[in-house]
Amino acid sequence: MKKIEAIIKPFKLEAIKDALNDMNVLGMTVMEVKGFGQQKGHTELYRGAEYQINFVPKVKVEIVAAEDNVELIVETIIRIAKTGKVGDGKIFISPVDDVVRIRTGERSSSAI
Amino acid sequence: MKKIEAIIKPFKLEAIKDALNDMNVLGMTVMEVKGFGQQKGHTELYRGAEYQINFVPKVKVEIVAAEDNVELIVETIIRIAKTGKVGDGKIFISPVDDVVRIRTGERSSSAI
Amino acid sequence: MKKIEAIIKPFKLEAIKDALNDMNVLGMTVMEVKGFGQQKGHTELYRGAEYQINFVPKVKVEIVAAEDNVELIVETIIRIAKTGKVGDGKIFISPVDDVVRIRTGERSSSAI
Amino acid sequence: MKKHIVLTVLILGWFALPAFGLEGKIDGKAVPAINYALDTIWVLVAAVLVFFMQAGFALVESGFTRAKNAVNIMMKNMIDLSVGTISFWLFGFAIMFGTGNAFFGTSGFFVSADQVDAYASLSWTSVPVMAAFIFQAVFAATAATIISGAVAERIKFSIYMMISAAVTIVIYPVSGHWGWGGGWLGDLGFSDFAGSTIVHAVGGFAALAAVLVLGPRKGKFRSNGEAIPIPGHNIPLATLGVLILWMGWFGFNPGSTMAADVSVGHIAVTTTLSASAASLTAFFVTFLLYKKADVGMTLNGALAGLVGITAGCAGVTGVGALIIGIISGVVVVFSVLALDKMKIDDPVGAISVHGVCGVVGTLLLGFLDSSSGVFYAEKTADGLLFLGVQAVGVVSIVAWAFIATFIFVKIIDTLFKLRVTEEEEFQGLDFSEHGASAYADFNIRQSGGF
Amino acid sequence: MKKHIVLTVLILGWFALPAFGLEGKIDGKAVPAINYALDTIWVLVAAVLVFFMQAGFALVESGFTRAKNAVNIMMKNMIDLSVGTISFWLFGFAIMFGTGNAFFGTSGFFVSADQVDAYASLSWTSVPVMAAFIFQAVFAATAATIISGAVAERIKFSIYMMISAAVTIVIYPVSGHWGWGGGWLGDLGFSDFAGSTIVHAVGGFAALAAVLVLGPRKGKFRSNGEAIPIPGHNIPLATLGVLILWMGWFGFNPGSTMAADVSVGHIAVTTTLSASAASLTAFFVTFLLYKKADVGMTLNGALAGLVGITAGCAGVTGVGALIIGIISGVVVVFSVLALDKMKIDDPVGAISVHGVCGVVGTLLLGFLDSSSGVFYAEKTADGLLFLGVQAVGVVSIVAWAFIATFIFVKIIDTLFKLRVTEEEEFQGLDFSEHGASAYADFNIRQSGGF
Amino acid sequence: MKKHIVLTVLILGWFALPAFGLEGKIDGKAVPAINYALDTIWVLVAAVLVFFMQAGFALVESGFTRAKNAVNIMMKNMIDLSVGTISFWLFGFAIMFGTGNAFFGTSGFFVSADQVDAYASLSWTSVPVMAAFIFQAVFAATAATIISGAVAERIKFSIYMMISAAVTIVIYPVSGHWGWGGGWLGDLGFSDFAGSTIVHAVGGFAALAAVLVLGPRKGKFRSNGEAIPIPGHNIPLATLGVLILWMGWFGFNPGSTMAADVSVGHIAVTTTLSASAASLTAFFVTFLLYKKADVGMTLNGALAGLVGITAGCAGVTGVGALIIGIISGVVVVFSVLALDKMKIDDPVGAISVHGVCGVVGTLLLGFLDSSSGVFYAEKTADGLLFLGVQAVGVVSIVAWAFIATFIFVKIIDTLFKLRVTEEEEFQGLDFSEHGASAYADFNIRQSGGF
Ligand SMILES: Nc1ncnc2c1ncn2[C@@H]1O[C@H](COP(=O)(O)OP(=O)(O)O)[C@@H](O)[C@H]1O
Ligand SMILES: Nc1ncnc2c1ncn2[C@@H]1O[C@H](COP(=O)(O)OP(=O)(O)O)[C@@H](O)[C@H]1O
Ligand SMILES: Nc1ncnc2c1ncn2[C@@H]1O[C@H](COP(=O)(O)OP(=O)(O)O)[C@@H](O)[C@H]1O
Repeated sequence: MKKIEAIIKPFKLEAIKDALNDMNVLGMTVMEVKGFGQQKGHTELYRGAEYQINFVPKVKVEIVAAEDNVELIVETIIRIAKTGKVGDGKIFISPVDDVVRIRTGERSSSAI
Repeated sequence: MKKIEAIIKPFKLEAIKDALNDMNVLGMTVMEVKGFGQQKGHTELYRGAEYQINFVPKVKVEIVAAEDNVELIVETIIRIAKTGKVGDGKIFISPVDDVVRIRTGERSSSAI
Repeated sequence: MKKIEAIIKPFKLEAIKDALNDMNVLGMTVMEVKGFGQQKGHTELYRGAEYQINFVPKVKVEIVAAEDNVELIVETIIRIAKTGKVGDGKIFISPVDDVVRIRTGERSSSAI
Repeated sequence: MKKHIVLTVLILGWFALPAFGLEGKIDGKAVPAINYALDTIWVLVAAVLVFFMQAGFALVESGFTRAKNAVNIMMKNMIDLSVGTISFWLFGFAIMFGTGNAFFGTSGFFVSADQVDAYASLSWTSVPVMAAFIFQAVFAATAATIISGAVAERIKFSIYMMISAAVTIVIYPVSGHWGWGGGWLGDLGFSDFAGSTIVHAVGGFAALAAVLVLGPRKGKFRSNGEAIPIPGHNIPLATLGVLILWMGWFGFNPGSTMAADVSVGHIAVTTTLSASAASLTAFFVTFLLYKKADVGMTLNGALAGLVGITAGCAGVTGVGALIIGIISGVVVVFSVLALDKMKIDDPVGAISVHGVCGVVGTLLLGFLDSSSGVFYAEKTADGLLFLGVQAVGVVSIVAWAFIATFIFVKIIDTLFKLRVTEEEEFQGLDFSEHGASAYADFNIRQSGGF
Repeated sequence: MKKHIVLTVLILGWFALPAFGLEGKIDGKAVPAINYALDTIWVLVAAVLVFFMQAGFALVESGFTRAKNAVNIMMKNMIDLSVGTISFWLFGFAIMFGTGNAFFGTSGFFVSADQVDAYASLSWTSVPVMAAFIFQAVFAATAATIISGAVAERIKFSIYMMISAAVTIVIYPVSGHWGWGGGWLGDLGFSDFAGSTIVHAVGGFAALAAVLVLGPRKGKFRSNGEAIPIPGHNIPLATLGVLILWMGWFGFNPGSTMAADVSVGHIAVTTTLSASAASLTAFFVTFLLYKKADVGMTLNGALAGLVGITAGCAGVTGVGALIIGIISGVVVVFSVLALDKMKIDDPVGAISVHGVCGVVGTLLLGFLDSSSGVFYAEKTADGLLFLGVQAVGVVSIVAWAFIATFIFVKIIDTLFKLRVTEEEEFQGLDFSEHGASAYADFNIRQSGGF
Repeated sequence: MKKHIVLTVLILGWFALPAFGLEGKIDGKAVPAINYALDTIWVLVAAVLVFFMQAGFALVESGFTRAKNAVNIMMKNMIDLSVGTISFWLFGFAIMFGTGNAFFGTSGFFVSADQVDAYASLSWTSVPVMAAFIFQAVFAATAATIISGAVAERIKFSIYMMISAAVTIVIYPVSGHWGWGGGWLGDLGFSDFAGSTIVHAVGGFAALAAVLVLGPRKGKFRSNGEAIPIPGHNIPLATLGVLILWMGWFGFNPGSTMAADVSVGHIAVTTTLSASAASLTAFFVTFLLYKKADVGMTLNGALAGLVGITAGCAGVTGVGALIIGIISGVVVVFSVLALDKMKIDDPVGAISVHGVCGVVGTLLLGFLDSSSGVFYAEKTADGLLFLGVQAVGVVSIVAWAFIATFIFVKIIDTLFKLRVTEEEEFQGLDFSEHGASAYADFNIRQSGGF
């Protein structure tokens, strides 16, 4: 099993959820994060003075999936999340040893 | 060492913290997340129109622990977090290579 | 590739960002979390009664980096984040299988 | 616009302000024209200030409770205002001020300007019936809304509406009639200028009755009985609420003259001195206990001082006001702590502020009234008699409010259950009762980043 | 301070209140001194209450929209107040109340106290020009600010400023002149006491015109036309806003007497009865539809009741007020739903509340006016005539406001584009127009932990 | 209620409003009954509006600072109100208005109604002592609370209480006596109708003194001296605060007549014109600099215009008001930027708004007063003389406020240290001083999900 962490632009979340849903990805967890990357942030104005905001609001989507599905999920995310502009985000894939469904105590792939 | 990520119902947090504390788990990190899963969200009402909220508020608890303790921690979480209703949440277990305690520079298991 | 997760005191974030920037770490993702550890929280007062707050506000910084850079990044974080007082935080290092840049579809180390 | 004024005035049976210096007729009584215009304006302005207290209550209550119930608090305040206004217009005003017997009024339902004779107890004021009504209607809404905070975070919305209606139709008007509407307590000489007991203690003890039947919020008490504070979600809003209430009290107390009397200056000063003294006192007391400056108690303290001075605002001196404020400030702190000890869960302190300090203020007037109080009366016996009357008034009104509410609430609890389910309580009433969230956009779905 | 008063008074050509019982001169007219002082004070107090409605609008609008546009809403309200005040002082007041022809005023620009003769249409009120101006200026600002909510979250800030100026300089004053400034509608007998149509429907239909040109917010409608609710980010603020507006209406309606008339009591009662009835009705209607107590509709309901009663507050009875409130409460719910169906995106319900209920209230007065309405007139024919005049007034004013705004907005859309870009809309106007965030500290950078 | 009124009135030594047309006695002076009732009502209403400015200040200050200090700001405003009211009652009012010498008053401590003779400087107003006191007490609280914003986020709470007391007991009353209490500046002809200098500049320059001793917030300036903006946490609250302050100014300025004078209309108009012009100007100036519509500066601009016009609200024409507004709007922007350059950290702009614009407005009156100003005086020499007096007044009052505060603050800094520790500053004062968080429920522990 793998964990897919996708850091995306917040306004893309709804579309990604729908697309993953369509391809039968039945669970995900999302959280608000701030990103720092090539997209260098922006200036804001406060009572007559400008200042730099380095951290850009992003959303992180975490999906634990069976290894076989990873590639398809990644492609789907790329397809939807891509605008071609800097700041589109990253996807990280990392190993997961085990998954448990709390409600039933099920383990491993049947718990995803 | 392993990282245990438990996604739970928010109102269970306090009890889980106490239970883990009792079994001498001395550190954890929690964050607010939104979950999407079999628990399909709910409808809300806004100025005379209903709409679907897909994302349910959840809490994610992250615990890095020595391999030997993992099973016990997982069982404890299941015991406390389980209500038997859909949306009880998931636990993910994944490998951790190293841990550092910033204050002392200690490494690995002594830093947990 | 490795993922470095550093849990730090929030007021150190700005300095860490600057230091990592100086050493050419070009991306990171941060989020607000609550920590529980040896730093046992504090009491607060509410309408004439005291109560215990166990969870301390922390910031988590996530950096995915090539294996070669990990040690330097960890050392830099320790250098800046250390105050010597309890609650300085932890760093966790874990494996990452793959990285994708959404904008270009680039993979692996070139996508970091 | 202009044509209408003349029209209206004729329709409604009033004389316009004709030439200067002439007498006019208002609701059939002869009054100098300019006086009654000025009195009417003042009473309306005071009513507007008291009206705004609804916003103050809404903010204090939501600020002192959790985000997941903020919509519910707002709805309760909107609806008790609406229900209260209409039911007081239909029934409450007649029961309170209508000519009747020593216990309740029986005439003057569906208030309208031509019912002048229905309200003998108001014949002392020169303002027209409709101006008197608007002022009294916002008072009734205040009495009702006091309960809202105490029962917050666990009562069904529909049940709250029923309680609101009961308070504005029966509970508040009946004891109000005793004191202000020509009833037996007024005849006895009971003195409660703007309603420490008649408004605030009625609300506070009705709240206590409801809370006893309702029980505490889940998670408020440990199994060993220890109270767990549940901090409010928005202290700036709560503070704004307290400042709005303080401002509203400049209508509540000076406006109770129901006439443009020069004494309003004195009344405003005693009111604000007492509030200041009580907020400082509550602050110092908690500071002595905990070495921290507790904002919640300071806010409750200010309100306690305002409630405490309400009975005596016109009758005590500046020094008397300070004394009432200081005592109210001490009392409110220990009352809040005592209720916690007794496992009575009042999320906002309404019972202590309005109930307990309402009683305390009315009794203190028995000592401090600068003509008839124990410390001032020419003959001490007269002073003690006056104090006795105050005690009789307080006990009978508080007993009425508590018992009547308790019975009513018990009955509806048996019929419908007062409380939401445990699951609904965890989810928050905003979701279960209103299908809404107070701060929706702090959800991810709408978040603004790009 | 003291020396100045006498000074000022002389400078400005007024007499101070000399001895009691003497006549003074105000703007050259002879009035009993004490009366005009009282009238002036009342009009100023009422103006202050109406002024505060700006805050009410700002809170309702920002509470009902998303956090990423909260700064923009605040700026729009600050700037339309500033622009509105100055442009009404320069031009609007003269066009509305200045002596002129049946369609617009032509004298009295740059309002000052010595221009008494310029405003024949105000000769009926005893208050000085400057007091009349301040009261009317806050009305004009109200008409302008109604639009702000309807066009929220997508209009360019600079464009909004232009619309604001256009409304306070031309659109509102012209139809205002017809009804209140000596124009043809007033002569015809059109009755709109405090401006259901003249203020609110003008604002509401100007808003509709702007919204039609502007189009809906991105994400408001699915491709199949279905409306997606975009919940507001702060319901407690929105509720506070509604309570502030309700309070402001005690200046808006009773203050429209522009004299310290005893009828203010009656007007305040009809106002609050209608608001109460409408908020309860809107609540019940949505409860029947969805089994939940919808806070947004309850709040819109209260405002609908206030708008509805504005025309008839002085002319209807208490029962009439309840009827207007109930009908307004029903109408606002279905109007909001209908606009959604028609793919017209009004984030706060301004078109339904101010436009539709303004019209409904003015027409209902045709039935319910207690002297000339269809249900009350001695001869039904007279009543029907009166109703007809009301209809003519409503249609002509609404048509004017809608068409004039539509043309104006079309032109500036062609010249400059009304809307921000799609990307700016996603980012939020706070960022793109103001370079700011409303809740900056909920960013990580400043967060308080240690 | 009714019995009490008569009672009270007798007790307090006032005559009730007897029959119409008779003279009454108020505090021993003969005045026509109806006039003094009306004057009293007006002064009280104005006092209530000024009172509400406390809420405005609390919101502006907390909105413009960080969430971790929001409770602290609220507490400071609650406590300076309480401390201020009581200490002004005990001492301040006597020092300011009590009969005494050219520099301070020496009679009339512990204000009560029978001390009429103690306040010769107030004999010009017909309102009773208690009404005059309540109006002046809220002014004193305003002067004190101005400091709160400038020292925010780093001063110890206990120290702030001491400064508050010092301001309301000595600093404000002494210079107030010079200008309004029968002191040397009033005799000289210094003109400051409602207190641009006497109230606002005193608060602003006391704030400057405190800030200089206190030093900037950690993180406000880079080591190279560059200022880092620290954005406020809640712009909607700050905006609401500004609108509340703007509303309060309709009590502050027109109420300073302390009589129901018809000039209140004119004063209200100049007040609001100046505020409008200044907010627009500040907006345009920052727009020219940054191409963004800066909300913070627009809000500060509105306040700057209000402070600027306060001295001249009764004496200048509408055009004069616009000029004062425009100049204030420019000045405030550059003053804020200049203070940043000088490494003086004023989180909310209080020094620029109240201090600098207070001075500017008072001096501009020297030019624009429509009878004695340089541009209007019959003989230019007289105008220049008047301007000179204005300058003398400004310089002496500002010097007093600055020096007295500086010495006081230096002493308490030496004794107790003004500032919290660096760690406490990082944690936020809410935690270290109050053991609380303003938005507790945005903690995980209470969050509402299920
Ligand atoms: N090495 C990294 N580790 C963790 N997060 C990263 C890393 N690089 C980028 N990110 C995240 O991805 C987001 C987008 O990256 P950015 O460099 O701005 O644009 P792009 O995706 O177009 O390369 C960042 O805001 C940050 O949250
Ligand atoms: N594959 C997954 N990847 C990441 N998070 C998941 C996944 N499946 C479930 N979750 C998380 O677990 C929560 C509970 O899952 P859900 O399917 O609703 O109920 P249950 O735990 O009873 O199966 C979800 O809200 C989501 O946050
Ligand atoms: N085993 C763990 N798993 C996850 N997070 C941990 C763990 N131990 C500590 N943390 C995080 O690190 C933070 C600091 O740890 P703490 O024990 O308080 O101090 P110190 O870093 O000085 O040992 C905690 O607040 C928590 O967020």
